[in-house]
Amino acid sequence: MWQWFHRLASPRWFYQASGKFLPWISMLGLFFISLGLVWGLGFAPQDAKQGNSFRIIYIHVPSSFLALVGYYIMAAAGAIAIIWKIKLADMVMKAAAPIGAAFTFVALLTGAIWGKPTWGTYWIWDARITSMLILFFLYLGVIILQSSYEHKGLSSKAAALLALVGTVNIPIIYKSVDWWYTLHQPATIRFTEAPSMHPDMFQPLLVMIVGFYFLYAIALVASIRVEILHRERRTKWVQDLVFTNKNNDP
Amino acid sequence: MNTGFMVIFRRDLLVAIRHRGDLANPVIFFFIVIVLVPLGLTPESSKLSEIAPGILWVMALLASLLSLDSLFQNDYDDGTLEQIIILPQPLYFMVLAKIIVHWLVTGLPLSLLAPILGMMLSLPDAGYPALVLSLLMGTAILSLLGAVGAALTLPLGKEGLLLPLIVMPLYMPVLIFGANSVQLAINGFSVIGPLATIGSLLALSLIVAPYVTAGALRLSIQG
Amino acid sequence: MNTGFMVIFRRDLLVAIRHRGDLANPVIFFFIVIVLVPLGLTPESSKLSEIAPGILWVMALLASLLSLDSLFQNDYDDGTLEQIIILPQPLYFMVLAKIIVHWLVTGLPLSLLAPILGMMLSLPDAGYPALVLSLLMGTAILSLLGAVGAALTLPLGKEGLLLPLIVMPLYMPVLIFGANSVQLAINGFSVIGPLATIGSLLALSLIVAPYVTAGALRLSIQG
Amino acid sequence: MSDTNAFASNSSLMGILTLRDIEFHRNENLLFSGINASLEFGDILQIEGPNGSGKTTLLRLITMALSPYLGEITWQGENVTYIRERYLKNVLFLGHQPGLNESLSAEENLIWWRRLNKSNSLSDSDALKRTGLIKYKSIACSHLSAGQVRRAALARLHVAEAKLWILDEPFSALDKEGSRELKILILDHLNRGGIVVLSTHHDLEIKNMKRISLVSSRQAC
Amino acid sequence: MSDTNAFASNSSLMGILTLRDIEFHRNENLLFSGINASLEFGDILQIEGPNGSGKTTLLRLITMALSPYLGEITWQGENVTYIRERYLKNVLFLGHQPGLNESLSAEENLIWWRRLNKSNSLSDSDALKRTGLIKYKSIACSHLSAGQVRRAALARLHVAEAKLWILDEPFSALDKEGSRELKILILDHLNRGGIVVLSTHHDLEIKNMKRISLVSSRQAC
Ligand code: HEM
Ligand SMILES: Nc1ncnc2c1ncn2[C@@H]1O[C@H](COP(=O)(O)OP(=O)(O)OP(=O)(O)O)[C@@H](O)[C@H]1O
Ligand SMILES: Nc1ncnc2c1ncn2[C@@H]1O[C@H](COP(=O)(O)OP(=O)(O)OP(=O)(O)O)[C@@H](O)[C@H]1O
Ligand SMILES: [Mg+2]
Ligand SMILES: [Mg+2]
Repeated sequence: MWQWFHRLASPRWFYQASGKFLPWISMLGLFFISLGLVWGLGFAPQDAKQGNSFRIIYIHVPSSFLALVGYYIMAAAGAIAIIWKIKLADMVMKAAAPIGAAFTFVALLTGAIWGKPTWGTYWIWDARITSMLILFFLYLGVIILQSSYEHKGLSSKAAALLALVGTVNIPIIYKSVDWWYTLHQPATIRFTEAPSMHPDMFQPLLVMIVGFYFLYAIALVASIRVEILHRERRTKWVQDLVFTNKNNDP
Repeated sequence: MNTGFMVIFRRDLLVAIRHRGDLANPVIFFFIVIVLVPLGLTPESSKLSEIAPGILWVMALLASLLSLDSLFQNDYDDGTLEQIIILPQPLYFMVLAKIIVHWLVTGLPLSLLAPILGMMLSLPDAGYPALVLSLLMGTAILSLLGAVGAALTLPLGKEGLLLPLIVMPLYMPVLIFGANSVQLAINGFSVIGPLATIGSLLALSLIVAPYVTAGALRLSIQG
Repeated sequence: MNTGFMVIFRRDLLVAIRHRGDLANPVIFFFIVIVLVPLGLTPESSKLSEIAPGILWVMALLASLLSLDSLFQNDYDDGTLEQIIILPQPLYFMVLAKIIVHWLVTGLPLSLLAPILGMMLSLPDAGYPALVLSLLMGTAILSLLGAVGAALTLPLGKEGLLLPLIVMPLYMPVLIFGANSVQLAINGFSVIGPLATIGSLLALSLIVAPYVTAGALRLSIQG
Repeated sequence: MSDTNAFASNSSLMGILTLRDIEFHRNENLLFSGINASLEFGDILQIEGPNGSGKTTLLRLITMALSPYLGEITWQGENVTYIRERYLKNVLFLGHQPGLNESLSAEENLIWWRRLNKSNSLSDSDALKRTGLIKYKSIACSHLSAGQVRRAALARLHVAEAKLWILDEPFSALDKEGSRELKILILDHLNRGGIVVLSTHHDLEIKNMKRISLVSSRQAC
Repeated sequence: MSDTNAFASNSSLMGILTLRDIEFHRNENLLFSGINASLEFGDILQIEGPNGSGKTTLLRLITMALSPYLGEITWQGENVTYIRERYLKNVLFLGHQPGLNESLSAEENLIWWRRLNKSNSLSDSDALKRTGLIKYKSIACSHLSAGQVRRAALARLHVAEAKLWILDEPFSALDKEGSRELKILILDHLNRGGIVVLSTHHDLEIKNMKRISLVSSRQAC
């Protein structure tokens, strides 16, 4: 069991194993996303009130999902890196931060674009929107902190500490923002709870969500691989990989 | 009491008193910024009184935040930190002492001054007790969480405002509960709920923050 | 162009770029602080839109102010300032170069970002041109006047918030004209008047501030 | 990458403080390796080498301020990482930086330091007198000259009870009289059974001094 | 309060750089007085004295960073206060602090300094090579060791064309090789007709070196 764990945690092993399954998840991801897109954009019925503009939901909702999930993946990796000092976890954390931030940004952007036709404004201070923005700041903090330290070992430790504090805080932030919002009960448009969606609209959404999970995985694995190559560039196996092409890795 | 705690506590208090001017600075900053608001916004007291709880809280938060920069910086620059960290004393208490002194010279006076500024912004009478209580506890949380940020950004140099970016998201719950407790009090509701929440946030950060700060400080001298 | 100006300009820009993160910091600070406001005050867009011009201006002022701390501090600490001051070059231009770089990395991006934040605070459409224009000129004045304050407080150490105290009164006219120009524009009045005033304030401080700053810097190394 | 002539062979006999096969990498570049030393009570170890060879780094490893490294540092036979607190009780470290708060006077700084370290019975003003600072004792450290700041930092040596002194270029900025006094202070400490590890570019001319000579390591960059 | 043996009598002959009866008070306390010296091209003046006697202060007076003082400093017969710019064109001052921006590399720092000073034809990388920093030239100064920082600061001596070097403890933190090289550099400068004023606790063993010995001044406080 432990042996297996440590083997998995060895960057070299991960690089080689991921090389084998990356094409597969890429294909699956491509499949789900194109299926979802074609279905959602082409075949799902128009929304009664919002017309075609609702179709942005097929990007918006999946990326909102992954934005949050991504933070926990990042923080968990940070915790593992700090507690068990596992190199690979360190790299996962480093790779997860910008990817998560990117998904958060896409969620914010698509939401804002969607807001204009629906609410007539790009932005309202809705509880979920606001907490999404705060999440984005948390990500930014981790990324900037990480890149500001020049000493690599320190940068990931510092960022992991911050991510951990953030993890304790995320539920608190969400609770408080929610509480704040219900307290004020603003008269403006409310961000309705999952509108009871027609199954024809909902099914492609599910497909897109699955597709986005794959997309996230692809992005994460790919950037971990780059990070591994970078950090282990001095080691023999990487040199072999780069200079002689005898490794049959794709 | 723990030696490390007492020594650092007295030392930092002495340093704060030596810089006599600095003691008053967060307070003066708070004061000036609050004066800016009517200038930039509106002098009408009816409108001011509406935004008063929020503005007071936001500005108290900023005042406390901005004085954090120097919490560990001088000790880091002059080599004290490096030598303190390798003492055979638990770092937790020394860090806690520094944070408490920080609160004593910023949060505490800010909270006590707030009613006067509230008056200037026509804060309705019912809001004052909640304002002072929420600020007293809230600024303590700010000092605690802020210390984490200050320690994490320590080796990165003074330039830049990375610290606010890091701690601001962590501050948001405190701000929300703090400002809203004042608003609730003004509207005649009970404030026990939000104040209790702030209290438990304080307890939580009192336990967690000094540990994380100590860890970050240990990192900072590895450079 | 004057050698001293060009050399310091390029050097400071290089330093700013080297600290990549820091470049973005005043902007991020501005952004975050603006987010604090609805949290502390109210999420209602009708109310936010009323206070938006003032809040945007106050916060831009704070963001610019807070990045001033480090304008001369590093050069002072590492001995560069002492050695620059005794160069046979007019100090005026070297100081001006530092100030311009400061504006380029704080005031300029702040002003360009302001419309997005205005949107988030539901600033009415008519206000945007005045907002950007007044901020562009206004933040330049803030950098210029702020440099005077930064130079004066230089030998007093990093601790404390004395700098805001010194420069805030100088900032007030800029704030008043700036925020009011936006308000006027929203209400459909002409903004040429206040913008012209800001322009002439800018011209005045461009001439005076670097001289005074240079003088203050000369004093600072006498310690 | 570095050669050592400090009792590498002796290490089986186990001194009070021993360094065994210490190796350190900075950002993946080897800084030094194969550092061995073994010190008994009363021993002094000088770390020498050209600028940038890693003297400060090695001292900071010994004080446990810096980690991780390969190899083992032991105190009375136990690896210091496992007896951190017990080991550090014996350590007094003075680095390049003085560790003095600028707005406090030399005396005030000394007072709070001695409260944190285990300290002997010498009074603060006696310690300041011996470092020649008594006239300046209540002046803020920011108003002292370079050498006076160094003296204020060294005052801690007079009051501390630590057995192991770790000093990074303690002679820098001192005038001749100050250097002479410091050398006497170090000799006294050795006579009382203390251990001193220091880095300096001076020739100390102390008998039986052990040495570690680091060599400049950076070959390619 | 201070004695001087540096050609006080000669001052009528008027050297290139002369100090005449310099007297300085810090916060109303006399620090030194009656300082006289007269330097020709090719002369070197060492300012010595115990810690806190005012060496740094005197050097800063000569560079015009500090004022006011009593007495007169002249350059080619003219009081420097009246010919400030002309005088300072000839001056290169390296203080205790290196004057290097921490986030820039040694090379970048050198580049901008040489643009501000009148400089000779030696290239930046040659200058860094001569100070032994060439391997580190693109590393941020915050990552250099104490001695490397000092070397980076001294690199300016290689590229500057200033006649008058004013150096405050330039040997501090340098290793032996570095000290030797610096001494050679100073001798070269003197041979080319330069003037050097420096403070140091080292014995430089340079022939015909002039000296000003300051004495510790603080009697009552
Ligand atoms: C910048 C603005 C916006 C942001 C930051 C944002 C953010 C979010 C977030 C965080 C979720 C939750 C995902 C989850 O909990 O699983 C979500 C879901 C959703 N959003 Fe948005 N959103 C924005 C604008 C909009 C707009 C304008 C609409 C349309 C009126 C909209 C409609 C939805 C719907 C229908 C869902 C999925 C159903 C649900 O879980 O409630 N969003 N968005
Ligand atoms: N910034 C200052 N403010 C007030 N007094 C100062 C300041 N700097 C130095 N002094 C005092 O002036 C005197 C001379 O200081 P100076 O730095 O010139 O001495 P120095 O001869 O260079 O000593 P060292 O050998 O230690 O470098 C000292 O007694 C010191 O206490
Ligand atoms: N904070 C740092 N980050 C990265 N590298 C560093 C840092 N400090 C020092 N170094 C590098 O590590 C090496 C050893 O530095 P160290 O300070 O230990 O040298 P040293 O022997 O004490 O030199 P000196 O005689 O100049 O004091 C140097 O090459 C230096 O460039
Ligand atoms: Mg060193
Ligand atoms: Mg000196």
